[in-house]
Amino acid sequence: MKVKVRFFARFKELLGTDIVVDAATGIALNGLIRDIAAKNSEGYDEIFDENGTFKDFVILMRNGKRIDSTDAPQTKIEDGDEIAVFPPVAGG
Amino acid sequence: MKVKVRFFARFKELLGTDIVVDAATGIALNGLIRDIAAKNSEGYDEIFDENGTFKDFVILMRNGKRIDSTDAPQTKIEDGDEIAVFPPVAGG
Amino acid sequence: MIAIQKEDVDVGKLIDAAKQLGTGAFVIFDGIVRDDDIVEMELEAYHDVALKELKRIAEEAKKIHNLLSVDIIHRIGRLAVGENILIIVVGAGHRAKAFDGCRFIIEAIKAGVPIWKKELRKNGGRWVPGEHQHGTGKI
Amino acid sequence: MIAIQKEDVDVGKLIDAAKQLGTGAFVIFDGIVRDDDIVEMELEAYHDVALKELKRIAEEAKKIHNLLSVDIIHRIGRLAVGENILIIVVGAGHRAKAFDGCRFIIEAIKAGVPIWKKELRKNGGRWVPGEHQHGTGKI
Repeated sequence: MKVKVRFFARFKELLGTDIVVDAATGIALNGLIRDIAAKNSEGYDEIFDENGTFKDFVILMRNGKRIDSTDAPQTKIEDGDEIAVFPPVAGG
Repeated sequence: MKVKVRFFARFKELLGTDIVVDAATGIALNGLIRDIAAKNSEGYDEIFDENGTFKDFVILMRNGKRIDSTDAPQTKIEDGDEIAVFPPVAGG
Repeated sequence: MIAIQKEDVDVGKLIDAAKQLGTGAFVIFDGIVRDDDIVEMELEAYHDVALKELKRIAEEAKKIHNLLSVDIIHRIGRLAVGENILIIVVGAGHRAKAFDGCRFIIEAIKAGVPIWKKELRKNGGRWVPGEHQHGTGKI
Repeated sequence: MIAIQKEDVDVGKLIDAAKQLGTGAFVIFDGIVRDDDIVEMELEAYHDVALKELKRIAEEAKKIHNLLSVDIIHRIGRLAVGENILIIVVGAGHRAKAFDGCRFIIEAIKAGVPIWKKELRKNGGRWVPGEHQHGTGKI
């Protein structure tokens, strides 16, 4: 199934953005992002701690809605999802 | 001695403004304004109560500095003074 | 720029002129003639004293709230519904100071600057009552 | 007008366009690229989500603070020192609501709209840390 992953700010600089992946059915949000981030260790370390858990400040969205990062392992990805991963916002 | 009296807002409509008077030496602020206001009873009643005392809301200035109206009887007018008499301000 | 004048001002130009090293935020207050069933508003000032008072308020606000710039333009004369009455442009390093400084200035103007407003209606005029200040009582 | 765009706006024109029956006060916030030893600022947005969020904040502010109009223009792309980053124009019947509404909006934007800033210095860049928000904790 096709999923789009968007990184922003420093995550984008390290990992790129608008990444379209062919994700395995039943994959959870944390697994999806771990697989993609694995291609760049610096990017991975920005997002995940040594246990492979999202760092506290990392913000996740699915289709424009916030997902608490502690809920990521229970969040199953669906076909056509747009996932966003970003550091704390700093607009204004 | 020459003194200029300036009324503002509704006091000005009733009593005029930039009134240059030849005031008696030793006259106090309340007496000066009473004499001028006497020419128009409606104007007088806006400014003074039945005892000839300044109404609470009336604001006085001598040469751009506030004079508490309860101090008016003790405030001797001097040559060249500019006296202003006005209702509460409403700018902004 | 601190002024009491009949002419309107261009807010954008005021802001541009006020920009300086360290400015991170402007807060602008713009008071408008409100359509309270009126035809026009007439404003009158005790010009010299009001101008001195606006300058004093600007300096006090700068000190208290650590502002980088203050502009105040208070208009007088006849103004139609929708016209600008008072424009305050406050520049500061950060937003909290700019907000607090701008609010301080408008409240100080309402409280003590000798300017008056008369609402002109079809059936006559009415002087707007002040929000503050009495001639007695040394508060 | 609620927009996220590269282009600057004319604040005076925004105000004029926002004037309507009952408007007595505008409070405008204008965030500026501050000269913190930087050369330029680069702004990035999660455009669709940020725009939706700005619209939601504007509606919420209108309801809570009884505002008559809200305009928000957040700029993105490369901005030089002194350029406008964010302009918020809030119209209300009276000043207290306009101040409270404008402050509410800027704080809400800082807290939760997906936009990021990078300071570009001579010796490299630095992403500005956010003031708020974590990915965990359902606060």
